[in-house]
Amino acid sequence: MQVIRYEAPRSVTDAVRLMQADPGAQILAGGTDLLVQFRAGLRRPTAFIDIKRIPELVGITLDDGGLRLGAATAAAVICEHAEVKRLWPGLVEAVRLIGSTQIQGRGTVGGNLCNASPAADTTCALIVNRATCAIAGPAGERVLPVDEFCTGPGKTALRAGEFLVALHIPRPGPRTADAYLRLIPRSEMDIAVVSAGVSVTLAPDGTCSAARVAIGAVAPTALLVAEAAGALVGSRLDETALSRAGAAASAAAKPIDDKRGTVAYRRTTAGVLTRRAARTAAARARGH
Amino acid sequence: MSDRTFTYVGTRPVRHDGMDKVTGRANYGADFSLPGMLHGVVVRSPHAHARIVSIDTHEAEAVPGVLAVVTARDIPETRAKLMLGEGALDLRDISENLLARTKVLYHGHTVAAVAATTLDAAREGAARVKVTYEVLEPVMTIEQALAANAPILHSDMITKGQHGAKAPSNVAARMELKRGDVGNGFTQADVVVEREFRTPTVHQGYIEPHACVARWGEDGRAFVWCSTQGPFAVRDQCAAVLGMDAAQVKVIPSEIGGGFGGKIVVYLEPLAVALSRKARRPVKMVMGREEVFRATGPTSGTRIRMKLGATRDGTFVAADASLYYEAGAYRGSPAGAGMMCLVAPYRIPNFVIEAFDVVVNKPKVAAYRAPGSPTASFAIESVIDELARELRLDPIDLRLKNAVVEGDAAPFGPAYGPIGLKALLEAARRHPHWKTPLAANQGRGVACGFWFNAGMNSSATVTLNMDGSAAVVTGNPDIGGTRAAQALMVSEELGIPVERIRPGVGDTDSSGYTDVTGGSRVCYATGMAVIGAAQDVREQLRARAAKIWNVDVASVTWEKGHAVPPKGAEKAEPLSVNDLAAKMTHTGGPIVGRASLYAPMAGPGFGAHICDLEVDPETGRSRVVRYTAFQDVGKAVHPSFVEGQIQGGAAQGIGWALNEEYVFDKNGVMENAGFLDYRMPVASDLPMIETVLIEVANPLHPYGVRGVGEVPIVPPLAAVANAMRDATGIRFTELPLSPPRVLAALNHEPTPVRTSDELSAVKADS
Amino acid sequence: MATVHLSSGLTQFTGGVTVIEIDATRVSDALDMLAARYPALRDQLDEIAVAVDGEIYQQPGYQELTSASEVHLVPRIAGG
Amino acid sequence: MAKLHVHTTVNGEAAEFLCEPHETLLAALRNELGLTGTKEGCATGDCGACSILLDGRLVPSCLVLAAESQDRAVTTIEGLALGDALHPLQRKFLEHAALQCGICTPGFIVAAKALLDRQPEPTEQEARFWLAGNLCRCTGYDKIIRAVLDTAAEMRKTAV
Repeated sequence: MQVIRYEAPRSVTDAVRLMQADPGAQILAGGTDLLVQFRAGLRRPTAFIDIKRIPELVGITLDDGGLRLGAATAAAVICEHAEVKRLWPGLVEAVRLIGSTQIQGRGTVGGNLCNASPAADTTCALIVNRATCAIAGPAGERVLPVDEFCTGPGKTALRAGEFLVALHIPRPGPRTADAYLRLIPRSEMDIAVVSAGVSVTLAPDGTCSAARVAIGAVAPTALLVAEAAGALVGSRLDETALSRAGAAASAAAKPIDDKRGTVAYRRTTAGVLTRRAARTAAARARGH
Repeated sequence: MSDRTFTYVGTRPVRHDGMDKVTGRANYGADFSLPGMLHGVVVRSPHAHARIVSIDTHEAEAVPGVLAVVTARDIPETRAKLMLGEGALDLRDISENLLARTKVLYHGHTVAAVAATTLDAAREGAARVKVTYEVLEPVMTIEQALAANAPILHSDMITKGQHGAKAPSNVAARMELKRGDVGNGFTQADVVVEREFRTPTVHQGYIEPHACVARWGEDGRAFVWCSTQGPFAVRDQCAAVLGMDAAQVKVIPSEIGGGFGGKIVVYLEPLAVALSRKARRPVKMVMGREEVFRATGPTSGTRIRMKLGATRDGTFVAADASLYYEAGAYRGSPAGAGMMCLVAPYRIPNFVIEAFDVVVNKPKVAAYRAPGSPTASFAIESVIDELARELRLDPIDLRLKNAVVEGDAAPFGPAYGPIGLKALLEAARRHPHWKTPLAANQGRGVACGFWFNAGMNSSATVTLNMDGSAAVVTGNPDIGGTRAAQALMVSEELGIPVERIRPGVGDTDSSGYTDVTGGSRVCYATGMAVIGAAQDVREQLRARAAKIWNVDVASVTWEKGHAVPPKGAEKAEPLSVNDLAAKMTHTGGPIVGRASLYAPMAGPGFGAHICDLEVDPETGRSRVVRYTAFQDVGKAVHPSFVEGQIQGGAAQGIGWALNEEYVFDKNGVMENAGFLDYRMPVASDLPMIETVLIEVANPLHPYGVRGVGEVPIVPPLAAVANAMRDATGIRFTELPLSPPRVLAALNHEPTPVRTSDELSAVKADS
Repeated sequence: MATVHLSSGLTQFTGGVTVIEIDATRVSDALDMLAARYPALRDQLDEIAVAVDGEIYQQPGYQELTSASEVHLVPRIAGG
Repeated sequence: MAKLHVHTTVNGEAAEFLCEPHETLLAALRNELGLTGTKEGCATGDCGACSILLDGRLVPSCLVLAAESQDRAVTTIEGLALGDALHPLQRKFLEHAALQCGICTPGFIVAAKALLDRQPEPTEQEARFWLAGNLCRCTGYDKIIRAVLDTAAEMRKTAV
């Protein structure tokens, strides 16, 4: 029987050393994916490297530079942060959807990203908010835009020995707001069948000057849909523009049939959710 | 009976076992351990249908810590039948379902079991059991099973009930019910609706996985601690399968974390005993959730063709139906029950109903709450809803017009006694829910349901203590508050305050034979045994009082918990239970009342549910926004738990209707074997579920108890589907009504969403 | 003579006879006589329940019958 | 396979146990410490039966490694009642008959406590969504939600 170790390093350096020393070692953050996959025999780590005792890995700092989320910060902690909720309501909507209240107490944004599920709830919200990933590894730290982090189902841009340290999100400019929606059969507890994140910025006259649209669970990775954003920019975010954005999202979707949904269903609803998320983001931006 | 006034029955005391359950002290199947205990795990088939070429256990036995491996070679081969409460069970099927001998018949079918000093070692051992299979084509649907050149699951299975059947078939049995002249009946019909319905395989979904500990002793005796609906059923199945004398097996039931019919079958217990016998150590076995989905339960997937004809005024004149129920790997689906339940709520002069029990490469179905009835009800209640629309009649009025009453013949022959169907339909029609206007994108549906309610074998003992308190023991594990109900019955008979009664669940040594906690039978059949045992105590108390007063026992009466002396008896004051209990040892010794009985079926239970559904026309998602359940419960002994049974049954039915289903890949492997993707309703999916209890006393029970647990899962499937029809204008004939299915239908047939005005228009007509 | 009603599923084994008068004092005897009269029926009788004057018994063997008894043979039911 | 020696606090008392590095906290609580009130329903974090509080935060103990509880505070269902005095939630669950088989009850009560600790005045919808991670197959949730809301109301009264 394979022997498994548990390590709880106190610093990034120690964690890097441990990861280097044992190629079979895996990072343990919230464990809500890793431990499930471990018990199902899908992952066979030789060591669990628990990063939750490393100060830089947990906690939220918010300053003029923007938001820094320690990669191992529990979802529930983020949802309880009033200022984060005010500035990034869409991001918090996404974080709040990571599993049940219990899972929220364990699951982390970093882990949600690193699990690289095409249906991960936070990915779309991070992408539309131009988040960047701070990565530590044998070669030191490097920074990567979040839309380049996931490379396929269960695959990330992390190299051997590397792990995610933190996520940075720039402060939203004036009249900018985001929104996130996901579609599940039940009211809770499901994996997204389709999801959509939208961020819009309004010019003083109320026309949309910038927008980002990302959809999830409709391709191997979350998709940043420029065409959908294009349909919004320059418009007053009226129903016609929202519908065009929705249509663009549906067109961009490349979903598959699986136990959670059909191709046709995902394509249609990707448009519906994009339209609805954009409508909410617009209302929020106007409110700001 | 119904006019009897009760002192304790009908009140809502805190359940006696409640304290242990809210503090975490109550012990369930997996909570029990023994010193030196081994951990057992099961080796399961990776194929849905395959011939077993060979099983090599040497490598497994060599794993450090592994002390025993068992396969079918370790249990005797048999063809005998075992009589259990609910009927003859084919022991060979039970035995081969426990340990596949020559063929595996579903993905997850047990081929071996391994016991080791640690769980990790046992898993390692299981992984090293080498099984060679000759893979066969899986038969996953009724169509595939019936196909001309279908692979045959059982080479010796000849269709029962099919005169002259000789060739092996996947159809285990054909049954038929007929009345009147169907052909002629349909000629009288002004409106005929015919549809074909499909429902998927669904699971009981109890939260506690199967678990047990077994200890085999050198004296040949075995002890089994387990979570089960029937300790005697476990004892008798273990003994029969392992070729032991029932007296050599003692089963001690733990608290049980839900069953709904799924914890009547044995899966682990005989394996644990066999492993313990081989390893000479106690063995604990606990299933994982995935195993529970892959290898236990579920209930039948079905295909039902339903044709119903009515005259212009809404009188049903003829029905014609074919029911196909999947049995899973071994014969024994509830097709026969479905056939008998289908038209049970209605007077129909002419009908013919045929039912087929079909084997497929899925787990052998287990009982699930009113087995066979919910899917049958889905079919006929949907068709009745269509008839109501074609006839422009209020759906409740249409049902009332055809509802059976006392004296009407049930479709299976005998005439009904007192029943509450009309009363509860009238209550539904009067209820504000039926009148409340609907918002846009909302729809309202109603449906009825029927279930028999079982009787069978029960025993109870009531032991009086010196201080006048008492204990009552039965052999029924308490799933939903039956101990509280039994205590109430003892209080009612003896006048002892309910908190001074200690109700208990006995093991197979300490309680008389009692059939399973199932079939809605406990409060009715076991309740009668409890009442009988309490009355036995009362008679003994009268005799003791007579002795004390030195009078003839016949002259002693019993009033309000006191023995009352005959007029003019000298210095004789009424004696309370306490007085008499205190004198027990002087007047003849301990007082123990006992009763054992076989009860006929409790008599019909009927219910009707009203469901309001709101549909998102752009995503196909729907939400139950209001739900009301009406049921004839006979007599509610502890109303809170009666309501709880109805609310829980309704919730299970709603899950069945909206999102629950087994999803199989092309190889017959279940793809959603977990609570994440097998979507049972969560708290945020449901509204409060209002219950309306109708009490039409059951003449077979001294208090009028009818049994309540199963009826409530029958109406929801159609109630939800009818609400969906009302909201979307689309008749769905296949479950579940999951968002993709609903949206696809909405987009293919762009029927405008019906508004509430149109609904009230229909109401105005009637 | 007790009156035994066969469900239509069983009548194929009695040449279409649906109602049979049987002179028996308990269910088990009635079933034996039935099987004797219609041998093809015997195999069908091991998994049935019996309704005697409206009360359904899963294990009816020694249930008493009177000359006025109405007996219905029905499939056996399992509960959850 | 060297076992780990873990020092932690369980229900206010110092506790220590030996565990495998990959052993879950759920397994350690049940098997090493004998606290079987915390149940396993799925082992994948989808049923809530194993709910506990870890440093006051509601978590599924099936997805926490036992070793992670080093120097942390664990609260289980066994830690809610104070001697004979039941926690108000426990009392209300009994009064409202908010349990049938009872296997999910400890998880519900622990999860509901976490809710009331943060939100003393939950609406029905808040309570339903907070408890959506706790599966119950017996009750249809009706009486459970009523018990939780009634507890909140009573605690607010007594708090005043």
